[in-house]
Amino acid sequence: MLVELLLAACLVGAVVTFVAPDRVAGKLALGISLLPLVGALYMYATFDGSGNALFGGATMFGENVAWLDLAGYQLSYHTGLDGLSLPLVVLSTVLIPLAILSAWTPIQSRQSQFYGLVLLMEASLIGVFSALDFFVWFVFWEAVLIPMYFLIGVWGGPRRKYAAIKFFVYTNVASLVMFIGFMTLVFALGDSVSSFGLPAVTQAIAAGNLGNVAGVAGSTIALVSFVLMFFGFAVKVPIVPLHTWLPDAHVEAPTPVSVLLAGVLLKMGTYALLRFNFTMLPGVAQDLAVFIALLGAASVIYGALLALAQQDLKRIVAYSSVSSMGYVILGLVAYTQYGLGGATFQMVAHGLISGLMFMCVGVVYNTTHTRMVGDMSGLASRMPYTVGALIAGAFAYMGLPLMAGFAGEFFIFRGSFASTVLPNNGMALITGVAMFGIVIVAGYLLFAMQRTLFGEFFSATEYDVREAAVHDVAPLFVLVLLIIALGTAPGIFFEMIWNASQPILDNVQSGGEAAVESLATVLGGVR
Amino acid sequence: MVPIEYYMVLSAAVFCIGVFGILTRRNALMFLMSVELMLNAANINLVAFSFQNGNLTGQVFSLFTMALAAAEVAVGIGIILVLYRNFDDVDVTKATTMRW
Amino acid sequence: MAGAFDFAPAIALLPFGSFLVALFLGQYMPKRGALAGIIATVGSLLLSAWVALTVAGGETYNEPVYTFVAMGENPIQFGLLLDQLSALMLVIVSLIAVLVHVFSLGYMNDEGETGLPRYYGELGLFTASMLAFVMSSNLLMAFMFFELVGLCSYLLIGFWFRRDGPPSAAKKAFLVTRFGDYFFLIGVVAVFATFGTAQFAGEESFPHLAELALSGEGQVTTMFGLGAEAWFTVVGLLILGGVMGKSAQFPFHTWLPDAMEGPTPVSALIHAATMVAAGVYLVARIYGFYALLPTALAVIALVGGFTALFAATMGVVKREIKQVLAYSTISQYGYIMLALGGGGYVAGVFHLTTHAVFKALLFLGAGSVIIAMHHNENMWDMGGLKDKMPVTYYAFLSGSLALAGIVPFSGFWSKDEVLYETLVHGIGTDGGLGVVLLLAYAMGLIAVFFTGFYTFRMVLLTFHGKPRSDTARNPHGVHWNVKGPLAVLGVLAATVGAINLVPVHALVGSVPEFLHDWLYYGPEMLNGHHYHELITAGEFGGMSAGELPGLGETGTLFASAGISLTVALAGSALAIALYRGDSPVEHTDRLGSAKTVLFNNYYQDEYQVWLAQGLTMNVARAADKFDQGVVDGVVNGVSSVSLFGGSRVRRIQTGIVSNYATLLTLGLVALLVGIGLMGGWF
Amino acid sequence: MLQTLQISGTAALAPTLVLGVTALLLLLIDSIDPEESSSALLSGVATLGSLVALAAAGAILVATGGEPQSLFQGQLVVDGMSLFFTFIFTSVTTLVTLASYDYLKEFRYKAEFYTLVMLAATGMTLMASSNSMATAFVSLELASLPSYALVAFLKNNRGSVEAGLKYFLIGALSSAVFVYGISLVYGVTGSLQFDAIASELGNTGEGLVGVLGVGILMIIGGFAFKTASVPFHWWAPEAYEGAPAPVSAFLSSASKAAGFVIAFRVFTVAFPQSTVGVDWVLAFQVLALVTMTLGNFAAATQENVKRMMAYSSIGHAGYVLIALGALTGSANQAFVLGAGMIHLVVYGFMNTGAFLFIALAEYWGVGRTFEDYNGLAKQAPVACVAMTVFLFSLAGLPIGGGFLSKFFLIAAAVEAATIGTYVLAFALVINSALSLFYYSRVVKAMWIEDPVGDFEVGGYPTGLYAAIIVAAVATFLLLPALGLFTNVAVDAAASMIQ
Repeated sequence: MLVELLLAACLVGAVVTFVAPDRVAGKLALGISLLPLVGALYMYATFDGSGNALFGGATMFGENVAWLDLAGYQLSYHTGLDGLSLPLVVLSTVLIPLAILSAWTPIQSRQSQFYGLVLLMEASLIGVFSALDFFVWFVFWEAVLIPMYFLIGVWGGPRRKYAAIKFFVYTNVASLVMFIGFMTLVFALGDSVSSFGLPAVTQAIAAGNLGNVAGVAGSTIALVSFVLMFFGFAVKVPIVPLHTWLPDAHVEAPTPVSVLLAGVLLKMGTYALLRFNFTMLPGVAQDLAVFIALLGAASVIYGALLALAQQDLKRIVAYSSVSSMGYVILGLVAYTQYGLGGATFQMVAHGLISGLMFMCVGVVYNTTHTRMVGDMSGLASRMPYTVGALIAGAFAYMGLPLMAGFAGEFFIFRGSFASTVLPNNGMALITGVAMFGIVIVAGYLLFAMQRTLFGEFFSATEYDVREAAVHDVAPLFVLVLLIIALGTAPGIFFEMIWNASQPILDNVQSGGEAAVESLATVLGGVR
Repeated sequence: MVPIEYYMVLSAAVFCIGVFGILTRRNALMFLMSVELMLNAANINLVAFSFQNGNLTGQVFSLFTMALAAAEVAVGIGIILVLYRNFDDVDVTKATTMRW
Repeated sequence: MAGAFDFAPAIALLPFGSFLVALFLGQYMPKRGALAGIIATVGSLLLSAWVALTVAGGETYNEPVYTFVAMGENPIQFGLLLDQLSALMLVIVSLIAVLVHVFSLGYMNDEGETGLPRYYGELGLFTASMLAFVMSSNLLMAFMFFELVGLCSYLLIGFWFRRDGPPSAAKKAFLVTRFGDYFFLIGVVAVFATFGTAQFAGEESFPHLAELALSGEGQVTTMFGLGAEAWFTVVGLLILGGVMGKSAQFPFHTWLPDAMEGPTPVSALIHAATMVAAGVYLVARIYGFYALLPTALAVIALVGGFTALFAATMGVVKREIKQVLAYSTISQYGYIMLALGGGGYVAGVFHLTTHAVFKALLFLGAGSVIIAMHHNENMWDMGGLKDKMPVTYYAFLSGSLALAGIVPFSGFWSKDEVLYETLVHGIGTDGGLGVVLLLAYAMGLIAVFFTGFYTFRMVLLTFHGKPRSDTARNPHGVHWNVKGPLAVLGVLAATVGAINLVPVHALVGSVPEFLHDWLYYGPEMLNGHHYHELITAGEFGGMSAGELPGLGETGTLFASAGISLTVALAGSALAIALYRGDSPVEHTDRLGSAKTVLFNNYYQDEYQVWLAQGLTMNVARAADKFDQGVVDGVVNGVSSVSLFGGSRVRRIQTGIVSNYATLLTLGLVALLVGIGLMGGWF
Repeated sequence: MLQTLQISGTAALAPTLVLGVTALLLLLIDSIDPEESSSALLSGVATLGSLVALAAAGAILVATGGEPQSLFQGQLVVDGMSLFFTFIFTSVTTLVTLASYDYLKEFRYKAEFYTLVMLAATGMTLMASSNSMATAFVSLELASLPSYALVAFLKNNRGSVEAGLKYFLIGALSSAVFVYGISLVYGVTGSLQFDAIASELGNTGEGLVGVLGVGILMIIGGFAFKTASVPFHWWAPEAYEGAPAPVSAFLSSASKAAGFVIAFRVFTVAFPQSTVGVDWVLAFQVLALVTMTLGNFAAATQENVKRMMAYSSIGHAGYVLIALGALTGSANQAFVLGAGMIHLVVYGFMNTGAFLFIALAEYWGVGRTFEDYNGLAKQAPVACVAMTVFLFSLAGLPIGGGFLSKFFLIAAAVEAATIGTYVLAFALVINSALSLFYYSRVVKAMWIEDPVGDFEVGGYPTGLYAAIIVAAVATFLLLPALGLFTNVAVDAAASMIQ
């Protein structure tokens, strides 16, 4: 029920904000966005769910009412939170108010529309993370695109129209392909499922009901649908080489939108990967582990290299997001407690850190009106607080211990290094290679910082560069504190994540393995 | 009695003539006439088959067809009239303000 | 009753508190946060001393204090490991920290620097992290604070961020050490994957598990199909990567000389006495692990010996006083590595201790000189300062004698023991390890010569002869807050060797070897005795002590002492011969072509910069081109192709109704024929 | 299921009769004073009539629960399917007549316009319930002939006349083909009634399967014309572009649906896959593929919004054709047909709404190209929000029922689980991505672009606005409330298939 209250708060708030005059829209939206935050914190405080929602674990704060049925398939409005989704809901509700706050300065036109759309997006995000029926989930999943399209297209930079439509169409195609994949899976289950409920489907597969359909082996169907869904989610994550929409979207989007895009939207992809591919089809995931792990490592290294080559601060952070998401993939495919848990933890950690980085870059841009590394230097002497936050964010990105980034990355490394999904420690090898990302990330961030923050002050643009307003700087430090808190006490989220990811591994031990064997015969030479 | 195939060949021939007319004639009225030919080809079929099958359904249906053909022509003539008013011509290929 | 160990966390927390206070309230405090730092570090020093006394009483402590990750069969915990080694290190670190804080009053406050709250804040944070690192009870915790001291080093090197030099140096320092830490982190993860725990001490510690595994009593999961020893060696070398980065061992030494861009007190604290020591301290900390792995030991010894010599030669030609000290630091840590690799655990720790003292002293002395010289560091502009600033001079001299290894100053005793241990193990051990140790010993010995040389060159150029510049003629005076620390350290540098007078002990048994006993009677499996057993055990280290032919054990001891002392004296003598007199002249030209090589530090920076920028940046640019052109090109290509297709498709709608009729008929016919053929109608 | 009370004989035809009577009533009203006939009255009567018909259809559906009612010796049948589609026709008609109140203000012959709309609607309802080739053909013509006149309604507008001509000529040709097909089928089966045909199919002579096949394909031609599917779609772009926008809305929504309902009935009742030896499923798969691809690709690069919508409507015809192309033996037929029906319902609202917005733009005298729509949102935010809802719903984004219905269609294609249907599914994916691109061009123009000149909209016409807002609300509500229709649709389909 609480989830519904949050959704209602966001939707009603969005409508109210739409009709509110532009002057007050910002403050109004901030106030409204505090409601979901309070709700989410309350949920966190009172959360005592256990297990994984998809394996019949005790979920909380949700509803389950019949929606419509279709030729023997029951679609129901089913929501609920477990240890994997609650952290992400909290993340969204935390980031949105901060993003709104950071929008006060840069957004100077059509404010009421802007903030209304932001609140709409919050609703969709909460929905994505809490929905447990496929169609409900899918409604929210696609609904995120609409506000995003406008937010980029209306308030974006010079090439905003191109970026908006590219993001729009690219991710939409991905979702459609993913839809086909999931449908293939559901219909292959035949009569063993009578709904599109994610728990039902998951448990039906775990029970081994993935039978032959029209002479096609169940394992082949699993493979096909896995690949289709993986493609669909990989675009959202994004995984190399399906990442090219991201830098364009980030660079063109206004700062608060970049914050949400990197902070939460990318997590939708990894969250979906975890929920669908890696939870429902562990057998296939393990058979394709070598490819998936290589893709993850490639994202890490390749993304970091691309970031190294950029001059635009926003592009740097954008590509480094690609890099960080690669770690998440590694953690997921490892199929170890630390791998899965670390991946989920890293989603939250990276959400906060990339949010912080984008906000800092935004504050710098608001004052200097440039984001090019070469166009400025010595900012530290003019805007010490912003620069301090920026340095903190950068080191968090580099995985400085006692900050959230390190915890997430270390868990992932520990999990995937010890993983046995690949023969003769292949995962350890790939992990070792991917870990080199922590050197490259230090490289490009330190170079950028040295050139922009330090040295004699200089700015290529004719603006009076001074410390930004309080409402610009405050969110930065809020995030810094959160990052440190999460880094020193990862248990804040890691405990519930750990419990929620346990059933996935249990399933691998029992049900998953069977699928692996049968699929291994189909795949033949993959290993 | 005349075997059914003959009727079919006849109707097919008439139908093809009608199609040929439509494809070659630019005058709207000729176009209409060709359509009439095609409809009547259908009528021939219907009558012949109803004779063959020994029920009157086909013949009745052919009456419907004729009636509708008449109605169609009525509407058609009207349209051709306004066509002439607007384009000073009944050449169906002249009206090409909208394309692609 | 609450003993010292209950207050141990405060050792790290006090400086952390001073960090917060200085950073946020420093603006409003009389000395801009210095007092907070001094109070906190003094507190840490007292507590450390108390802990040391308690440890001396035979108690040790190894308990978790904070649970980082509670889940899983063995949760990740932060704990305190307080034994002889860490207690000693705590005292050293906190002592130097106090002195440096005091010195900073003179070097920073009196010089009217701005941003002092930031300075003292970062200093406090560094001290806290360093002390926490020293007390760490497991490898992960150690790594985490290892990284934090790296952060502080970055911030403090770049303290003068308005200039161009310091930020660049800071970046380089962080990057190079990061490169080492990359291997270290893999090592940490590998330790977890192999042993499931990263504890330093106790039955469940990974060195112990490794020992059991190698002696065939335990079972661990090795990787990549390697045998236990081979895999452990790999892990050990991975961890060693971090060590070499932090302790500026070849080839990761390039950052340290640049790090001299930072304030001199910082150089004294971080880049001489403590942080750089963190690397070798870590090796000593897990010596029970390395002692099992002869190959790892050989690598450590070789790296150490080579670095000692390599760095010493570069120190010979430097013009800036701090540069000389920087290279000597690298070289000295080479000795410590050499000792640890050579099986001289006690010797290593001994030299670590003495070096911390006399190198801090030298840096502070240099700092005082720099104050006097109005921040001109070029020794060729100095000269004749000994009359103007006697305190500094005598303190500096004591440090220099220690550095050069002249009896009876502390450096002599420790360096002598380092070389002795290496020598005897080199002789005694047969097989490759022995050869390697002898080679390393040789390099270390030659380095002694250069050490003596550059040390006295430095002393002479700085303090002797006639002033060679106006600033040198009437230098800027220094206050008590500079002289005080110098005096303290000067005395210590002369005397601290007394804690382990091995040769004297050999002669007069009544003279104790404090440090030796101190370290030998540590807790279970963490004491020098145990390490010695491992080193000498055939299935582990496989070393054994030999002696020079003809001479007994004592003879060998004195022989090696004599040799090293002679070499040191020779080096010093040469320096004195070349640079004495009122107006010494440069002799570097005599080196001929070697001169340029030395001035350019063997082109180490060049190739590393090329790796970082020439290679990596170009690869990155190529990747970017590829990404924009190919990967994104495909995406945009698809859209433009389909749009082009659309613009063609619409063309069939010609607007001529007859064509429509034709196409309609054709379409129908095509459908008829197609379906008909499939249905087999005709 | 609530108890099904018998509604005897002609009462079941109430919606049809109401519509027909309204048509005559309109003529009567007009004949009182041809010069001074109040548009409010005419539009009111027409709207009221169609509303009553709508209500009647709903009432009968609820009352009988879709129990088939055979009338006139089975020439007509009133069942769930027919009532379901009657609902679509009447609601579209309501919207159109409502909107036409403002649109027609300046024109003469309003009464004729409404009459023709009503008659066409009558024909469509008859199509929905016709159970024999004879009634099918007659009602199809009854729906078509008024449409020709409606398209050409603007007698002095070359575009309108040209559109009418093309529509008429292609229509005449197609109906000729249709009739010829009927005659061939009659020849083979000796009957025109659907169930009778089905029962006869079993004992057709060897050589006659070819004749039957040709007949069936020609009948498909007739339906393809009505649904604007390839290769009988040629009229559509011009007709929709040239016709008055309300008429375009009417044709592209209602008339298309009528074509589909009759096709559904004919091919499931008269030519069931099991007995007929002709692979019409394959034919429909081909048509669906070509239709959706051609429609969307041609729409992608249009400059004229109305024409873009015309092509997009062809594309949607292709989508719905999946409902026939996926009727493979293995498929869950009720699901497949139901998906098509649901999409038509949603399409009825969103597409009508979109065309009515274009009507509004024409009313304002805004140009027809994308550029002319620039910055329209500043002038008329409400209408633009509605248009955005329509377009995104058409594109299949979750802001309206179009989202679910499109995905039901994909699901149906996947469910059928044959290579052909998978091809269709992926074709739909690519096409809807493309459609997202060109729909969002309009949205971009309205919301993102800045207006080129300083243009002032002339007033906010009540009728048009009302119609648009109703359509928008309906489209939006169909997302959560689609359940109202899914059951009905699936049950109707199931009961028709048996």
